[in-house]
Amino acid sequence: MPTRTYSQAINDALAEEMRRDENVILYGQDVAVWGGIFKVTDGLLEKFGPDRVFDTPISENVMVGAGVGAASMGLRPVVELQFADFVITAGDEIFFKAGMWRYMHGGAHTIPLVVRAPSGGSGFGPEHSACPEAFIMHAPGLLCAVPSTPADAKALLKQAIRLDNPVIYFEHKLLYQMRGEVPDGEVLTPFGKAVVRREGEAVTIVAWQDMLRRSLTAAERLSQEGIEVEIVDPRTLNPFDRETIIESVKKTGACIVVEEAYRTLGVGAEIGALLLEEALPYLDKPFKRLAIPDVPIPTSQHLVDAIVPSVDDIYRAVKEIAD
Amino acid sequence: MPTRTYSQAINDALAEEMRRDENVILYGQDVAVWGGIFKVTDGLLEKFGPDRVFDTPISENVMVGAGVGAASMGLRPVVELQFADFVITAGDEIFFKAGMWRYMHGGAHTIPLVVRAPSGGSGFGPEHSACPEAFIMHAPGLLCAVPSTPADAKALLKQAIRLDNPVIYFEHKLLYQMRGEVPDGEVLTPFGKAVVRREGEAVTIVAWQDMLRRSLTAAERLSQEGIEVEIVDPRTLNPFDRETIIESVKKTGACIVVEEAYRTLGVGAEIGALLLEEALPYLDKPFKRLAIPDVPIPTSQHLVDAIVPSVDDIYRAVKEIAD
Amino acid sequence: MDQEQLVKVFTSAVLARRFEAKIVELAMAGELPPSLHVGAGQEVAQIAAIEALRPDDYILYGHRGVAYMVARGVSLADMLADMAGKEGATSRGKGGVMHVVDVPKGILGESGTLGGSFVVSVGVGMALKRKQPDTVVTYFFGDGTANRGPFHEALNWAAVQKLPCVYFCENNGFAISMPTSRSTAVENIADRAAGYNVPGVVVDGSDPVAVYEVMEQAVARARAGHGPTLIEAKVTRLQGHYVADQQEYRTDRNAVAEKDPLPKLQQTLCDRDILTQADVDDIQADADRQIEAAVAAMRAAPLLAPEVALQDVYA
Amino acid sequence: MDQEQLVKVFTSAVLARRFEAKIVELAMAGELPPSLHVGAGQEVAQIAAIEALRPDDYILYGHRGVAYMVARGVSLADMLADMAGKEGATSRGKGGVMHVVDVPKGILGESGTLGGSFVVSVGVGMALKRKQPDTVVTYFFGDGTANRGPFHEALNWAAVQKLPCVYFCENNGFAISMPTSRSTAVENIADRAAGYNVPGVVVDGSDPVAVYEVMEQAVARARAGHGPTLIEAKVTRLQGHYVADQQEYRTDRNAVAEKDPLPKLQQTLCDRDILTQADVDDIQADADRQIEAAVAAMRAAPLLAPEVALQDVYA
Ligand SMILES: Cc1ncc(C[n+]2csc(CCOP(=O)(O)OP(=O)(O)O)c2C)c(N)n1
Ligand SMILES: Cc1ncc(C[n+]2csc(CCOP(=O)(O)OP(=O)(O)O)c2C)c(N)n1
Ligand SMILES: [Mg+2]
Ligand SMILES: [Mg+2]
Repeated sequence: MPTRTYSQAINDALAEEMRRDENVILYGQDVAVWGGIFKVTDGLLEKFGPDRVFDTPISENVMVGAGVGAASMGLRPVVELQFADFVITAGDEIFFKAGMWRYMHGGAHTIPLVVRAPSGGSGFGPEHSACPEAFIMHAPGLLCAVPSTPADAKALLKQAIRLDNPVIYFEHKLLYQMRGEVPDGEVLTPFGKAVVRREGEAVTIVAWQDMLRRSLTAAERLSQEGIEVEIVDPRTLNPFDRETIIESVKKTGACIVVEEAYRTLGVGAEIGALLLEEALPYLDKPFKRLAIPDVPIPTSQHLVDAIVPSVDDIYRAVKEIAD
Repeated sequence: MPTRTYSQAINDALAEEMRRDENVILYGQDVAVWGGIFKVTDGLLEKFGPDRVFDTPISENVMVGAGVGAASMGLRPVVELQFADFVITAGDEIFFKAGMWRYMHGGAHTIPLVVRAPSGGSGFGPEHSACPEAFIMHAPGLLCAVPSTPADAKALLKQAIRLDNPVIYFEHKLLYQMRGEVPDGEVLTPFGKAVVRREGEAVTIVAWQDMLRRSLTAAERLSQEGIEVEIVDPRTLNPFDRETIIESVKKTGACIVVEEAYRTLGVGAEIGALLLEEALPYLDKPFKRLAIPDVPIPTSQHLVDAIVPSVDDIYRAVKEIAD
Repeated sequence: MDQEQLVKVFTSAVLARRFEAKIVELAMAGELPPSLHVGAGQEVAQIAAIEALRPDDYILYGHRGVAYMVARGVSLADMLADMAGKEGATSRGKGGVMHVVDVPKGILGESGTLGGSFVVSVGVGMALKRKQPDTVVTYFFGDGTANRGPFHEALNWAAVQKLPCVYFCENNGFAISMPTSRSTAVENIADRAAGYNVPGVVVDGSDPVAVYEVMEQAVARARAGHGPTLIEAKVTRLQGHYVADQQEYRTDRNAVAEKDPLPKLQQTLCDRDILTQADVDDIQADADRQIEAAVAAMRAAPLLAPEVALQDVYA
Repeated sequence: MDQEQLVKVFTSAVLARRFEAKIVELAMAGELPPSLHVGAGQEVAQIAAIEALRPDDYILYGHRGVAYMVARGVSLADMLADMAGKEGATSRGKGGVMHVVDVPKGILGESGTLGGSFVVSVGVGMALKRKQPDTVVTYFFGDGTANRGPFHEALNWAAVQKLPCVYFCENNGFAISMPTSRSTAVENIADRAAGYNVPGVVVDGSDPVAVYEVMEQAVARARAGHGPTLIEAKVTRLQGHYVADQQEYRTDRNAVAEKDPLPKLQQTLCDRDILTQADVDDIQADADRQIEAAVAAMRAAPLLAPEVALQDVYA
């Protein structure tokens, strides 16, 4: 299998889907001539021309809202926001226009829209660093993908583009250069199917994107001490594969959610409530949430490191449960 | 003690605080000449003049963002959004400018801003009916009040205006005409102190605003059958009084959260996760969330009634646990 | 606009006016929710503008009445069902009278947050340009709405990409209780066209022929790929913002009836011998018949099933 | 602007230019994060505009360099500490070079989302009008930023309430890689002033005297309670959007050096015998001394403690 970076995998998915379906268009700030500020869309203008790949004014509200309008009339727009935080800046358009335009018109419209939103990472400050997934997961009408590997980055994006519903597709900035095997051709990752990235008995860790990477590193270290953790990667947050998490927790009896979002009402809250509702008899060990302690994300890297869950934090949390 | 409506109590709070501190100003669409689309601010223009009470253009982004700027320079603005949903429409200003302007500038600014947001209710459609509290609770930097009685409507608003941090103050549209005793004078409800509205042993219900009212009605009915529920009203969601909820659940061993928000990652999720973390040994009965089943809120009243938790729903949920 | 078209505008305006009056009557009686924002006084402008469109052109509209739908021939019964939450409702109980939709008739819908359709219109324009060249989309919005940010972003974007969009502002001098003069720094909303390098035209919204003509030009420009036009029709809101509004804030409220364009249009049609009084009577009677039939159909329709609330979130 | 002021502008511009060059050098060496958006080419306009303000006036700024702060005398060492996350950082590690703040010096800060300061500026204006009459706030922003909705909402609101705000657009012809001509429907951003009934002025941003004069008028207007002015300075971005930008997209990138206003200003000052070459050498040497001292202070400062990340959310 060829190896590709996460960033290349996204580019491949875009190119393949644009080739397959001429209704797919791609736009955003600096995506065409420059190939995107993170260079993810490099070369697509040359391949598909300025009618299908174009740069836009700095007008996030139109970027998203026009995606809704265009999707409702038969195009399949893929919109790049430069930073995932801007789903809040275009709040009306993301939550009401994309999330509800179909509903409020009784199903008369279909909105096959994908908003690509580079999340997480560091050094860009409070308004350019967030993982605003919980906002999306709380809102009705918006599907949500959080790919963690190059293979999923490609296969979830291809799937997202083919779905007839709006998808907020979070691509993690720190994963862009991650390399991994990506199967050739028509591979689609279904929405709503979590994957167990590592099997174990000691505790279930739920994590995705950079927190999955950190969890896997911590797991290696724990394994050397004879502690085998099970790691579930949800892959999509809406739909959300509750069953796989519950099954895993039934086996391990404990759960740690590691996420890069603010702790209160982060995705871990939903998982906690879910377990309380569905897995109470099996929970004989503590439930833990590792997340950002309800503060904005600062700019200085060492302050970011002080609040984002680290490999050490994960290692310690597992030890506390497993010991 | 005099009785006042919830709406009058808000008006009283505004008048008293404006009289006390000339830095308090009030603005919003139709709040001055017309006294607000829900008539909550009636008479304040006459009392305080057009410099301190004024109507604004339909520009939600400025309404909130100007509140941040004005607050940072020594005013204490109270902004009325016509519908609570518009915290999303002014997303950048609520979540980033109000929530983070202080943090991103290292504490150089202080933002004593209150945004009044009429929430819930019915018949106004998907973009005018929500209780978007969970969005606020997830976001760092924003305090959040959810008054349920005329007394708290007044005392929480007076407190909110005096706090040096931005407060999103949700006033529930269906409570405006609710009448209750309101103590005269300088009563402030501290943020972060829940109140037990009713004591019981069978199960802990956490509810606020219209869902509290429905829960109290259900509790009466249950009481006639010998089932005594305990009802906790959090009063503020940030800060959130976790202790009072945990204490109550330690006593009852069960918890139902009733809320008017979307179920997934509604406030109930945080409570569920909290109980799993802090009260696991005491939970011998199920945890339940009654909420809107992850769909937007429709316009037709009977469809709204089909998805918002009702007195019957609450009654049944308690019976399932208590029986 | 030829005589036939003028009669058509008049006929639709009569129907819209009477239909809205019936809705208000039913709302007052408690049979329908009081959610209509009556369009009385603005229908002639709305309908004349739509007359300048082809049937395959599209419309996004604001909350000011139902004349847009009437002009396009949307079923009156279905609109009543929208309000009553009954079978037949175009938005299936989700949107009420605010979100009437009929895509085959070119009625795309409404954003409940004011001006939300500015951004949607840009996307519709993008799609039309690529998939249905030669068709256009017109967005009808109020003067107050023109102070929201999406106005700006959309006008600029539509202009720079030369999209087939027409922006039709109905300036009725108020946003609820707020006079335009106190909310808006500029005399004419159309003056803002200069900021986007597009034509900005002010027109008397009580004059259907004038409205039709400026729309014709705007539509031709959009079809030709030259981009949007910003039209501002000066109109009069004859009634309150919504059904229950007593308009205490309005000093001109007793004088507005004189500004009603509908009797003026009727007078013109009679003066120019295009219609006789008998014709007018027929038109009115026919409108009433349609309305009665629609009310009967709405009354006969069953309520939408409760589980409909859970549908239509996802495709 | 008198000769003394012109020398002051030159002196600050030299300092800002050299300071930014040092920041880039330290960023390239890995000592500082590469987060600066270099302002080279735009400092003369920025500083000349600020020269027209009084010390008790306020500034909100965009991301284009640090000349605003330099002109106001913000400590260079503290700004370096902002970048390095060290003690002394004006935003205490929270905002880096993007959110330098110094309220006593009138530097109120920046919004990371472009144009966020439009809405903040309105509130600042509201407060100044009530609490510090006779002072004004100036917001510096880019041409690309002028396409965001808050531009529109803020200009209208500030105009209708006659707030003491000045809007200063630095049109450098680009938003990152996007030429203004492809993103913006109108020739001059200042043309949009017509939409808000405020003066709109285009000025050559390489001419400090011209910039100063239009600012003087705008500030006088704001102080007098007549409301905002929209100024557009045509400027040149001499370097990439940010430190690492190679500008492959830019056809004029080899020609821009000629447009640098700083050597021109130096020439003018020497030609008019206001400064000698020795004076210029002194100014440059003095700038370098200040910069070296600041670098030394930053290097000596300890890192901010990790728990600082948890502070400053709430008052
Ligand atoms: C973003 C937003 N703000 C406020 C409202 C509430 N609202 C509904 S109609 C209206 C007045 C609109 O005025 P205008 O655009 O002039 O239209 P008109 O009612 O005069 O036809 C307001 C403020 C809303 N629906 N959306
Ligand atoms: C709302 C928002 N969109 C996009 C960005 C990313 N961004 C930062 S600077 C920039 C270009 C700004 O262009 P302009 O306003 O002309 O200023 P210049 O960089 O040319 O000085 C962009 C797109 C952002 N910070 N905020
Ligand atoms: Mg109006
Ligand atoms: Mg620029």
